[in-house]
Amino acid sequence: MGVLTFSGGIHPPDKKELSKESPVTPATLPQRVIIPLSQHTGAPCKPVISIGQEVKKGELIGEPGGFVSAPVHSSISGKVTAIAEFPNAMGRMVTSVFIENDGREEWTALKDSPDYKNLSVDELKEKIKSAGIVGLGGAAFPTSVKLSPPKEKHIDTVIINGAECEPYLTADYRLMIERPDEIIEGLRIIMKVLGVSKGFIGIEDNKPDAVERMTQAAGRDPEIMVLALEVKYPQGAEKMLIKAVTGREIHPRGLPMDVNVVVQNVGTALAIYEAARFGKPLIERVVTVTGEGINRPSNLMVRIGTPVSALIDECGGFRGISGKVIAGGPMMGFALSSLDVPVTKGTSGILVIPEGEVIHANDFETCIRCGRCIDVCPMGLMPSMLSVLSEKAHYEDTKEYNIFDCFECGSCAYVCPSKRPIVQFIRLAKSLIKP
Amino acid sequence: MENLFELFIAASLINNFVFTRYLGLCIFFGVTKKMETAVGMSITFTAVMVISSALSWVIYKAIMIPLNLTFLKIVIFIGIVAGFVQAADTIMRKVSPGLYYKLGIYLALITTNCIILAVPLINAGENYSFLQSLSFALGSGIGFALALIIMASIRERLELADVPKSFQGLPIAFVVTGLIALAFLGFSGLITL
Amino acid sequence: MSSTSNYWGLIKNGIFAENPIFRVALSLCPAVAVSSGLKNGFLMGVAVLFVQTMVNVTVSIIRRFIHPKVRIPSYMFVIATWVTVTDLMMAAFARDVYRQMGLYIQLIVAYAIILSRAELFASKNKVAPSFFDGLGMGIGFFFALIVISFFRELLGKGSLWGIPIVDFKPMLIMILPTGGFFAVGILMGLFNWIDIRFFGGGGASGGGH
Amino acid sequence: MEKTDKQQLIVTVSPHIKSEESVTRIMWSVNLSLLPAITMGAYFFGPKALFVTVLCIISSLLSEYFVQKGLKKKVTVSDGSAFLTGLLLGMNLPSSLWSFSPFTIHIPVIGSVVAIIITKQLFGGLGYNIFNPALIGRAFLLISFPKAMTIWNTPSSAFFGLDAKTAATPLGILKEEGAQKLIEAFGDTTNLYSQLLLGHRAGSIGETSAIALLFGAGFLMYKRYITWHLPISFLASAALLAWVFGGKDMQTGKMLLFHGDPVVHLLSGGIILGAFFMATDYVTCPSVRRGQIVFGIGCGALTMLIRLKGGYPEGVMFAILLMNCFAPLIDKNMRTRVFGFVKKKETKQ
Repeated sequence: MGVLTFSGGIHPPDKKELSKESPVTPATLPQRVIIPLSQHTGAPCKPVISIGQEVKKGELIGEPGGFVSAPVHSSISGKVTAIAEFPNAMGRMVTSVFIENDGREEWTALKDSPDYKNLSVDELKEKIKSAGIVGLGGAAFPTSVKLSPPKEKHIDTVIINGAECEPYLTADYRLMIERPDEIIEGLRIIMKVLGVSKGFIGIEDNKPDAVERMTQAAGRDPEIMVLALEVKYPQGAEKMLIKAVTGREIHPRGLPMDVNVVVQNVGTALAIYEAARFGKPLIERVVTVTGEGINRPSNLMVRIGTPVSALIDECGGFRGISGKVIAGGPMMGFALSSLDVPVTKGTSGILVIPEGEVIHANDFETCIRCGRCIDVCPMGLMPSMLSVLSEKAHYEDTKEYNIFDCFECGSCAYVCPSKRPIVQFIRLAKSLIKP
Repeated sequence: MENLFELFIAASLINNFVFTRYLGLCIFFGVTKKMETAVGMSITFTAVMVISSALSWVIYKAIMIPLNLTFLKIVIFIGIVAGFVQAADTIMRKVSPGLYYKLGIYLALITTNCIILAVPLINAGENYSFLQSLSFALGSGIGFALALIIMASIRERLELADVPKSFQGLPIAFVVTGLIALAFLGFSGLITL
Repeated sequence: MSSTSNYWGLIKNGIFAENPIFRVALSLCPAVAVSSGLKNGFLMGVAVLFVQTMVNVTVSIIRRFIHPKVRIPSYMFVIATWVTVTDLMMAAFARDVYRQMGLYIQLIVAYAIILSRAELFASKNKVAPSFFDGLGMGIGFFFALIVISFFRELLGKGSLWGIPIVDFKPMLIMILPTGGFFAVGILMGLFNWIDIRFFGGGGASGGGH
Repeated sequence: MEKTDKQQLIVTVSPHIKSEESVTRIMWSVNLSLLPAITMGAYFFGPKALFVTVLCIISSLLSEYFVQKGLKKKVTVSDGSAFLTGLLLGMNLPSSLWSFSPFTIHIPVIGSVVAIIITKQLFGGLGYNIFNPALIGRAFLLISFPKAMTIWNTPSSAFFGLDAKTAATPLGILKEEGAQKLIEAFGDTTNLYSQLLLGHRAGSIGETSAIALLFGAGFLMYKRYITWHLPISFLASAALLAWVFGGKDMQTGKMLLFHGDPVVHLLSGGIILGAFFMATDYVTCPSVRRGQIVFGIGCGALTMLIRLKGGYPEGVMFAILLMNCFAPLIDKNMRTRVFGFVKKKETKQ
């Protein structure tokens, strides 16, 4: 069938072997969780509990603040000790709920539905919505919104994103190995909700065992197809994935639904299944704790709100002097300034880069116009021009080079021989001008 | 026919006014800071150049030679150019205000351009025929336009360069012109007139 | 505006602060075109000096009789007249040089510097200051041309005023237009550098027409 | 639990990993890829060839060092770019310049100074120059010292012969005396081709050995430092034009269509050196691939125009310099296609 892919992209060393073989194990229960009320794209939640209140595991603590929003639940049972501003992984201050663990692990009442296959579309949607599910790939877009496209958009394809193109991360990979049937069930639910009869699972070719497992799990279902994609970053970016799987190109400012596609991460598909089947809210997720700077790289099932420091301790602490701790993958993740920040719904990994391997952004050179960044840009932009224009404060001119079509995948900065912080320049320009 | 073509090529490339005859430099450096103005100037300039040299030719041959007034050619040619530009200005404003808004500002600059005056003077000096004069004027205009557009694109890039402070602006523009002129020397000997 | 120091100030202004080539950047064509040798540069400088001074004086005399609406064309006419005079004089007295640079002498008529001084200064001032302003500008122009052609002839021909000075293979390029552009650009940069370094100036040359 | 608390963390913007590639590595690789050609040059033209090249390299490095010191910039002599400029300039000069009477040793030095100071540092240094510094250096010298720059030594194994014989370059013979004469000079056609391929002919130090140059170019392509777009379109357009318009009837002096010899044109002169090592200079060629093809075709066409019709026997240098003038224009008008853009937005431009 040829290799499915897009044009551009890079081949960084994938480093997945560090944590690839480590099965997903539940992380030790944290003493205390800090649950931000805004973990998703869209309106923050409004707290519905008060300080001193006892909450149970899975109990609603924040209700959606708008249409594009998702509820937040307590991930442990315990006592609310504070509701206060606390920095998240990006360093922004977010209203967060502090819950002290009482160790009882008591679930709130969940609505079990063994007959979930017979539920109506609206009932399923309601379950997904009240479970607070968001895209677990990193963007954390509320899933219920994605599953309710406007009437004029006729969705005909669902793609489950198993590319996991970020180096180091293995969370999705482990899920595909360990729980393929549930992911397929999740996909079926999504297809039912959207009334679609074509489901794809796109997986990068460097995970042949995942491809195999998923193919087995899909069985002979003619509506579901597992596809192996070329190993290339950013294969897992929504637009690139759609291009690779369906051949359709989304207009730079468009959404997947403009080409009649909905994309969901494998973790999200699993969460959807669990919500539909058990009524389980999204209170935990798989986090890959990895990197050369950590003693025991592993994949952990982590409660939302667990501080990063607890995960690092659980994995044996730093090996040598830690340089950088990154929430997410090395290409698009955020470097943390403090280890107190909590894991949120969008945290797919914690990556520790030892001090010796950190590239300092301040010693970069002038652009020599080699054109490598142009070759690799998956969006077909000219990052060299964008970075030079931004560097020389010609911010307005960057519009002419379609700066707002950049989704900051970092491929350009990765290949740049002058080590220019191209993404930083682009963000600077974006923040100073209006689209 | 071949002679006309050679004249055209010679005027536009080999003896490019800016790069080998060092004329029109004020406008050359003045309007090449932005591509838009350079293009506007190129169009206006070529048109004015062709028409005014045709007018000059007619007047030179029909009036000045018979009346033995050739020693007054400077005064008369500048009168023709100024008069024509003034007329073009007025007509354009009336007939096509849109075009006037776009190109009108360049008209004012053209009167003080030495190429516009040099072309009729050279035509007179070389005793070109009418068609030769037109071909020479067109070649010169296109050559000037080419120079303006190249220069504007280079200067737009220089905007982003780390030119040492004392060389910013005109000095570096002169150096660039020198380098382009050096490259244009490659055309020398292409056609021997 | 009548003391001698003011006249001296006008001349100095023309040479340094508002040097027509290096600082105001007007009339650039002759700076490149006729600066390949000291002799050409000298004659051109003299011609411009003469025309500028005479035009300034004439304009200053007739300024009261000219309707503002037709002032530019009439200035042009004045300039063209004086250029014709110079042209004919040159043709008569300096034949061999004229053959080389006749076109550029005729084109003095289009030099922006002359019109701009007539318009900016002579049309608003009395005869004497106008004379000195023209003289100053002319000398400034003359001075710049001499500097440029000094370097170009020395490097390009190894001679000065046609007399061989140094015995080495000269760089032919310096007497070609390319070298002229280099010379002007680099001298301009040096002027700016001196201005910034020693006089604390802004350094940027204006981009006139 | 407490042990991780007080560690200093480094915070930077993503991405957090970068490729190993660096400007320094690219520049030195290009230098390395020129090694075979310069070795062949030294073999054919003797130690003089090496002296000239080393002189160029040293004066380039010194120029770069002093200008950067003078402008109070970071000194980047070690990144290999000034070395490359000097090396390329040296390879484009005739070995005869190493001569004390007449004294011409200052010529390579002047070329290097012009290349580094006027063409590169006045524009802000690496990455900002509009023209290829080595080529400007050479063009400047060719115009300044037309005679000294066109004395070509015959390739000889007389290694230390300081009074080497002079000869015309193949292109010079072709231009002045015609194709027949050129073949006669080398015996027969096969011999001509093989000698040209090997580099046993008069010419600039580093341009003669086509095979050594191609070897280096292959290395650069393998390392992906250059792509095929520019050099191939350059060579292909030149070959096509050489075939179509290169033929000449020696009796009448008229042009014979479709009788040219593209092989001679591709193997002689500096076209291979130019196409693979000079036109592909990142800074001075367009950075979009489509633009590079246009640039290459322009170079090829101008080269043949100058070779066949112009005043010089060789046109590669001027062709590349002329296209350098147009590179910003090409870059401005030939952008990449943005992902998902349908044609309509492109025509809006």
